[in-house]
Amino acid sequence: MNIGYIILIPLIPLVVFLVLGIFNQKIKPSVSGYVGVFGLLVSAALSLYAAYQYFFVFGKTDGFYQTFSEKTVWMNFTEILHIDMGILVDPISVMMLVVVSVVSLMVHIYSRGYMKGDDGYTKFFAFLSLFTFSMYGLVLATNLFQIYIFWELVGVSSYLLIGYYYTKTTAIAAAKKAFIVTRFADFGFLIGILIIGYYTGTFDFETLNNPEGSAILNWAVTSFMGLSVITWALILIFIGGAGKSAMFPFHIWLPDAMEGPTPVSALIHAATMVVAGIFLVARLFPMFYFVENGFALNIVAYVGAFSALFAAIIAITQNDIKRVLAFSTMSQLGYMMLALGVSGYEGHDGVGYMASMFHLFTHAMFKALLFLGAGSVIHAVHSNFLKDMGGLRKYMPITNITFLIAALAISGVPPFAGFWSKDEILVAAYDQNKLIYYIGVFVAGLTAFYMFRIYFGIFWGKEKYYEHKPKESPLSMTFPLMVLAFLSITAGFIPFSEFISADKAGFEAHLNYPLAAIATLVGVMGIMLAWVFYKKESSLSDRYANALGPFYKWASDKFYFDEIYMFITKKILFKRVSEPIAKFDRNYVDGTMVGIGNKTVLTSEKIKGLQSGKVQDYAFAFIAGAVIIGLVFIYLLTS
Amino acid sequence: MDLSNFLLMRHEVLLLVIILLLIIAEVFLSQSKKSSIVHLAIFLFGIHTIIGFLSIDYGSLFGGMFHTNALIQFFKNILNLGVFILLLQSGDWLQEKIVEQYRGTEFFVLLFSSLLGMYFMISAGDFLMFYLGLELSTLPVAALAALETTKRISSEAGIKLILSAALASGTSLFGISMLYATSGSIYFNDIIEVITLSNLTILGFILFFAGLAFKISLVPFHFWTADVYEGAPISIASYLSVISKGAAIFILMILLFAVAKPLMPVWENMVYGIAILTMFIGNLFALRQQNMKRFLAFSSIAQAGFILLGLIIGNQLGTATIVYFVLIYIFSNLAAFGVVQAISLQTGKENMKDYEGLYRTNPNVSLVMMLALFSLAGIPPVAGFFGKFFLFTAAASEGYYLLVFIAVVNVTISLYYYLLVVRAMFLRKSDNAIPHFKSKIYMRLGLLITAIGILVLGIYSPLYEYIYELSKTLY
Amino acid sequence: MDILSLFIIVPLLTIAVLVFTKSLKQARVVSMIGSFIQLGMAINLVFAYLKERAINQDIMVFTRDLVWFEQFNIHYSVGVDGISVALLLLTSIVVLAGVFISWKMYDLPKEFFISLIVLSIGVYGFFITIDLFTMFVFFEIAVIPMYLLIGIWGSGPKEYSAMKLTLMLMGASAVLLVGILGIYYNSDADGGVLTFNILEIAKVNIPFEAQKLFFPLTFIGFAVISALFPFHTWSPDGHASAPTAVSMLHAGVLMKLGGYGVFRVAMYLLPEGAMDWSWVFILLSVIGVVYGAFSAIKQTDLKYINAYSSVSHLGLVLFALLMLNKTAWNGAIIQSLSHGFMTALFFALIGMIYERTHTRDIRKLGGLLKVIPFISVIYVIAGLASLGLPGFSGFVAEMNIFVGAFQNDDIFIRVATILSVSVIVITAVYILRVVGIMLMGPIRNDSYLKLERVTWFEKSGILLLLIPIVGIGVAPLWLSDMILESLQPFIQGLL
Amino acid sequence: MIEGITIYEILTLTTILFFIGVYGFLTRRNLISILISVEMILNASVVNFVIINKYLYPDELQGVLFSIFIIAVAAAETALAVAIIINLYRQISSVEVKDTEVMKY
Amino acid sequence: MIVFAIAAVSSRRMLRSVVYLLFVLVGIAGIFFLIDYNFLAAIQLTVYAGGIIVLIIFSVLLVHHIELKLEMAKPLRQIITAIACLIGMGTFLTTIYSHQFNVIENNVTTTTAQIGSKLLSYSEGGFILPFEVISVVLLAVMIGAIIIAKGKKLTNKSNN
Repeated sequence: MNIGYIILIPLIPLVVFLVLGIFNQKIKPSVSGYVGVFGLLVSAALSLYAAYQYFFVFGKTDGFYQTFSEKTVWMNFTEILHIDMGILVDPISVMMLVVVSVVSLMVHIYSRGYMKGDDGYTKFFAFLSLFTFSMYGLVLATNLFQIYIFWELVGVSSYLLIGYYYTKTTAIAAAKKAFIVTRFADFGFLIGILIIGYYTGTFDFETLNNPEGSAILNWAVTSFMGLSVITWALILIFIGGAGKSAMFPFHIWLPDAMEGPTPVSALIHAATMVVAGIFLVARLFPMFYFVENGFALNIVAYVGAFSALFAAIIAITQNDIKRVLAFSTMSQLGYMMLALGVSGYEGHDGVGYMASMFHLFTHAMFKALLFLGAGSVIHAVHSNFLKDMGGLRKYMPITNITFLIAALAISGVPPFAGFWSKDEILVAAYDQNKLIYYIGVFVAGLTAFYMFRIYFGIFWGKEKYYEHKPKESPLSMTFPLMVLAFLSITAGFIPFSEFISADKAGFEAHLNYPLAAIATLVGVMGIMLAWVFYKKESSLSDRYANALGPFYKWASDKFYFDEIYMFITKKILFKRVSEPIAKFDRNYVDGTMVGIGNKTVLTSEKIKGLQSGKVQDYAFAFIAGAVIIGLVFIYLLTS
Repeated sequence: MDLSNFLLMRHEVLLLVIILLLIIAEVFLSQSKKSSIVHLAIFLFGIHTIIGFLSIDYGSLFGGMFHTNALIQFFKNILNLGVFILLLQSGDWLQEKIVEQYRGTEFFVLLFSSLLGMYFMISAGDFLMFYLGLELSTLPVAALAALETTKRISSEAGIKLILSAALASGTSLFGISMLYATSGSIYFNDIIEVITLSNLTILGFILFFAGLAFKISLVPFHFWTADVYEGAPISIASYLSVISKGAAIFILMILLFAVAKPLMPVWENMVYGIAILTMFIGNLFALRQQNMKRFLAFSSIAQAGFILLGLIIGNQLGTATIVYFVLIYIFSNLAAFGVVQAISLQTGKENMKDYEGLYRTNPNVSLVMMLALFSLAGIPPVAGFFGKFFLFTAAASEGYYLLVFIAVVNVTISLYYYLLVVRAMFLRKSDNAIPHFKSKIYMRLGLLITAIGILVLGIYSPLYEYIYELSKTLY
Repeated sequence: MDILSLFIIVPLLTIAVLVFTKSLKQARVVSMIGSFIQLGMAINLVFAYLKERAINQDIMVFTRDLVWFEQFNIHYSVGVDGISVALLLLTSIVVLAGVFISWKMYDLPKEFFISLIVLSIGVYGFFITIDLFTMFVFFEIAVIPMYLLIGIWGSGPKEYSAMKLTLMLMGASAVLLVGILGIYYNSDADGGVLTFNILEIAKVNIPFEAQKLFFPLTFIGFAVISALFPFHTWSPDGHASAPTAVSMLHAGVLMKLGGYGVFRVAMYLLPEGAMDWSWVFILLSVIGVVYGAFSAIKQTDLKYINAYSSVSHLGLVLFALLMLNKTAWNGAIIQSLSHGFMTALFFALIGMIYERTHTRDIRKLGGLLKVIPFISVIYVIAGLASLGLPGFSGFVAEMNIFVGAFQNDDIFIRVATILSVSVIVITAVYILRVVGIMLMGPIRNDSYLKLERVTWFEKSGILLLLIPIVGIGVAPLWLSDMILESLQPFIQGLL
Repeated sequence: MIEGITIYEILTLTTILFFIGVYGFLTRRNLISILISVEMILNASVVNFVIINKYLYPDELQGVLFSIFIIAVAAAETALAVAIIINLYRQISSVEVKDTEVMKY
Repeated sequence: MIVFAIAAVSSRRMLRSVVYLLFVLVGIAGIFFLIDYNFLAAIQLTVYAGGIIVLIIFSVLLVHHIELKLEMAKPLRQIITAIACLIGMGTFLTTIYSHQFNVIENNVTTTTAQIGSKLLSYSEGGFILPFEVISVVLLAVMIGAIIIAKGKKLTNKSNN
């Protein structure tokens, strides 16, 4: 069972990136497009092959999915601590491989159409490949530090891609924001890593996650402020994850990130990068679960649940379809988090874990589909705003159908993919924590509502005036749509629990009919509501909006979180901290240094009178000096 | 006592002979080629310098009034070297200015007799010889300072010098008389035996010290320095700042280490205080000088302050470092004064402002000047650094870390004003910069020697080792 | 002639040749050849060292010892270990790059290159010598040319900055001198002879009182040149006024003397003093780290931004040195290297931008990515490197420092560590700010539309610096191991 | 030996003389009178030497001889000073101290 | 004698102060007589009274109009100086009195012959060398004095 070839999966995109990056000027756009797509094709094929091999050929021995890893030392810290570079193959990493490669491939293909004629064409594909490489590296990481390394790389490629239209000031701001907010979260992550490294003496996942390993058994040895330091570390690490996965309160960067090209949003900010946080928690799940009886895990659960609700509410009020999708992404991510949070470990208790992974998988498919669809709409009408759209279904049928499928999937209508995964999540929540369960159900309803709100808004409703007739996008764009639509329908039927579970044993998942029924019902209700409000252009919605009054206003202004952040950074950090420091440095620190010099010069000015030019004064000094020395040494310092 | 004993005082005798020769030559030289007296003098003195280096045996004469040893001989040679370079540097000036006034010979006679005075002073065996040497080395210089009878400041310098000198010698005489009263002898050797730490002795010693401190221009006995340097002809200022200061320091060292050893508890504290004062005052005054001669005057005061760091420990190490430093200091200061002289000879300009943009017109001169200033400031790898560093090492060897610290602070201050000159020469661009000029051969030679000296003396360690060996002979 | 002294001799020869050059063309070619030879020697030295180290386990290899001043027991004695080898490599690269960058130095070219090379002599000498006195000599030799370099060829308030820089550094070296003398006179504590030789002194254990007295002097004396708060203020002005190549050499190499000296002298010879005083200086250095980063946020002059980021980065170096463990020290050394390359690169780029747009005020610049893509892209890369992105040297260094710092289980140091870790965020802020304002965004000034493309010598200068940054970042193992095993004896000296 | 006069009294005398000279040196406004004061100072020490020699160490003549030399030197000094003063007078037609303050600070 | 000395330094008339000085010197010569150093007294009279005083008077006449009044220093300055001098005097005297001299009762008279032989002997305790040196001093000073006093009217027969 040789897994060496898996190393190729990340390397191919890297090579593509280097080629495209270095010969940026030389290569013709068309060529570069093909290079990018071809590279991804190969690595996607490899990943699928790897998945097949792992799950069906050699992965499972004596009832457990084994973990295979190959690594080499990259740098030594101390005798025991060192950073390894390597690949780690276990169910979730393989699953992620599939997700990343498939979506990325689709996006590549899509972009060839979407980005046509853009003068940064080659650069764009280079960045895409860079991102893909980093994402592969992240999912294959064998230890905390490796994952941190690729974590940063992912962040940077997202920065570059968000700021792709670098002459647009909004894009620059968004990119900066995304990077700095995530970086701030990573600050926590890094501290967490340092703590883990110091107290457990290793960064390696296999050692850390081993339920019988010292890392987990000895969690209680040292504690800080009532909690085990390990728990602190996990919380900090979760903060890192929350930053990437746009959990509350680090979510603010995600909506702005929509300034990037739509394919980018589809790939990075819907399907892959944003789930890195989920993946991180899942990666360390045993630790989260066992250390201090899952204290950290509860935090995960609540943060997830809150984010899900919070985002869903905001999503209803947004008018920029990409932003709606962004918030929906956030709320779905919240879903996954809470699933992890409520999960157990052994056998069927681990359903939450499984469900979260499952939802991650399906969500990747239909959310990518939604974004790409939205992209193709935007491509057609050259606007992001709901008010500029309407009645597009007759112009762009394929987009319409695929979008509808995706919308149904996310709303959790059977038999679409979303239904299955969401159902599992609700089951898990139901078993563990009723409150979270109710939140989950409510959010499911909201999801259906806002999703169909925009769906109707775009494809039905009154036709708007378009200066040139919108038309269906070219095949290069619609083909990915169709593929993803197909996946969004079928993905649900994969017996996920067979492959992925917290204890890696796999278990028999069975549909819990009452819960499923309730979930479905809620979803359908949401859809109906949307139908009533938005099927026809009616003033109904506005009336209700007004009825909600200030609350609606808050929501549509995202509860003023951006403003708060802006205040903290601009007003406090810059005005109150940096500027004073800068001034202080110039005036006081430097002032003293210069002051010393000036004082010296001044003194020399002052005492110049001594040299009066009168020979008699000199003589006076002479005699006085002699006498004084005499006095001092004869009568004062008699030794 | 036969003639061979006179070999012991070879330096003195030879110099005397040269003086007489010059006077005779003056008489017989015809009006037209008076200027050749300069060549003659420099030539003779060159020979004298070379002969000085020949090996010789040591001893004392005239009942211990005059005695020499290896170190003293060596120091006399240093002085010779200095004076020789000085003559080279001032050769042109003499020919152009002094000889025109028919004063060539007198200049040399006075200069040499003053040098002779120093010889006697540093190899004096008793206070009388010391006193006479002191006077002999001072009075002619006063005359020389006032040499430019047409210049007001020159006469002013002369009168200031002679009056202060008279006061100083009067004071130190009074002191000597007290020492004589307590010890009953004017011979150093006898004094060492009987001297004790009595009040009268201390008072006498302090008064006497004041007289000598005046020549070294230590604060507060330094005030005459700046004015005299400014007023006197440059070569005289240079002579004062280099040769006479060096000689005075040397004899002071000998007296302190050899004669006044019993008084050490007194004078080490005294030197401590005076060193600090001298460094600070010298630096602070130098900080704002515009006239180069005054500038160098104060800088030389500060340098004297540094030398006291070596003086304070009073042992072989101190001696060696002091002699070494003085040697280096002679070269550095001569270089600086030489440049000043060269420039003022060509243009009559002596202010720092006039030096702006000098490098772009006269690179070589300004390079020499920079070397000299760096050496005075103590920047490696030029010699001055080693001199200073060893002085500090000497002071630290007895644990005077605080003093060393104060000294290095002063080094930084001094660096500031030395850099001011560098700034004027290198950084500034000036429209009316001093035009390019070519000095005569003597000046070029003189500057070249000093420059080489500055570069080599420090790095060439055997020199220091040699001095260290010599300074054993003091003990 | 032994392999090390060549590092002094070759530059001297270069200068000797330079003296006879007539024009800018000749001067720059000569100095380019000279520094090329240097680079070759440095690379050769690395391999020679690795070969030698395999068979020879002394602390220093390639040692050579000539008596200089016998009576003070001053020797000219040289020797290298992995650390100095690495720093020598850094120096040679930066010098060569500097020569490339100052390819168009029209005003007094000969003098410029001579002073540049004198400076490099000082640095080389400082890195190879293991005798305190000689070290001090070279230290000052390295500092003094800065005065002329900034004063003559600088810009802005150059005289002021030059004077300030020189005086502050010289003042520091004055303090240092006292410290060195103190060490010297305590080097016979075990009844041996007084010596300046570092290895010899390391053998004796200097009395604690003396250590307590002289450690701060030595530390400050060295640390001022690597911009220890609050003695860093010479650096922004100095950098801002200095010509490009000089800023490169200064920030890239000269400021490393500080860290190196602290490590070689203060830490190694006075360990107990270090432990006794460490908290004070940890405080100062952490303040420097955060403070430098914060004040960089508000600057508008590119060079000031960079100078303050240097304060922050080098504060990290000092901080790491004070952590007194192998990992942190390793990080400190690598940080010195990577910071050397990065700031040199930064200053080179800033110089090019300034040359073209005649301003360093980021508010006036904008959209440069469009007009001078090469320079801008490299600038972005350098920026990412300096905010510690994995794959670049900065990351390796910082991680070593942080992990190392985290090894001491002491609440005060923990807090300090976490504070200094926070710098990764602040750094990101000011780097991205510059990138956002200057490189991205609309073009502010139409005259920028037609800026001249990057020339071959600029390119080669840039790449020269970029390659090691990436090299260290991607494959740190060989370097960090080379340094680690060189650190071994120092650690033992500590215990 | 002077009967009835101890050495202390004579030394007191000389000291007073010395300081009178100093006083004159410091207060007189005229170069020549300053010269006069200098003479007093020198004389004070001359007397000192002689007296000490006589009272304390009569068998050696060092003091006396020393004083002879002092006198000689004093004469020389005066001659030179006078010469310079005259030259100065020739230039600025004044021998006031206040006119010799061109160089200061 | 003290009176004369004070007068000498405080008189407003140039010539008078010179004359007072003369008296001081004569007084000193008197002391020498008293301790029967006749030769020394003679020298004192000749060199000082004869030489220096004349020289000074000469210069005074040269540069002064007899009746010219000298203005004295400001009174404040005088007072300060006086105080300083008194302090100094106090120091000196206390020091002197604190010292215990062992006076040797004697009345050896020294003849000129003794002094002469001392001056010319070059053995232990001889003073020939200073004697030689003083001649050089005088020569040098003479030359210096001449060339300076000679001023601008230059001839080439300067020193003889």
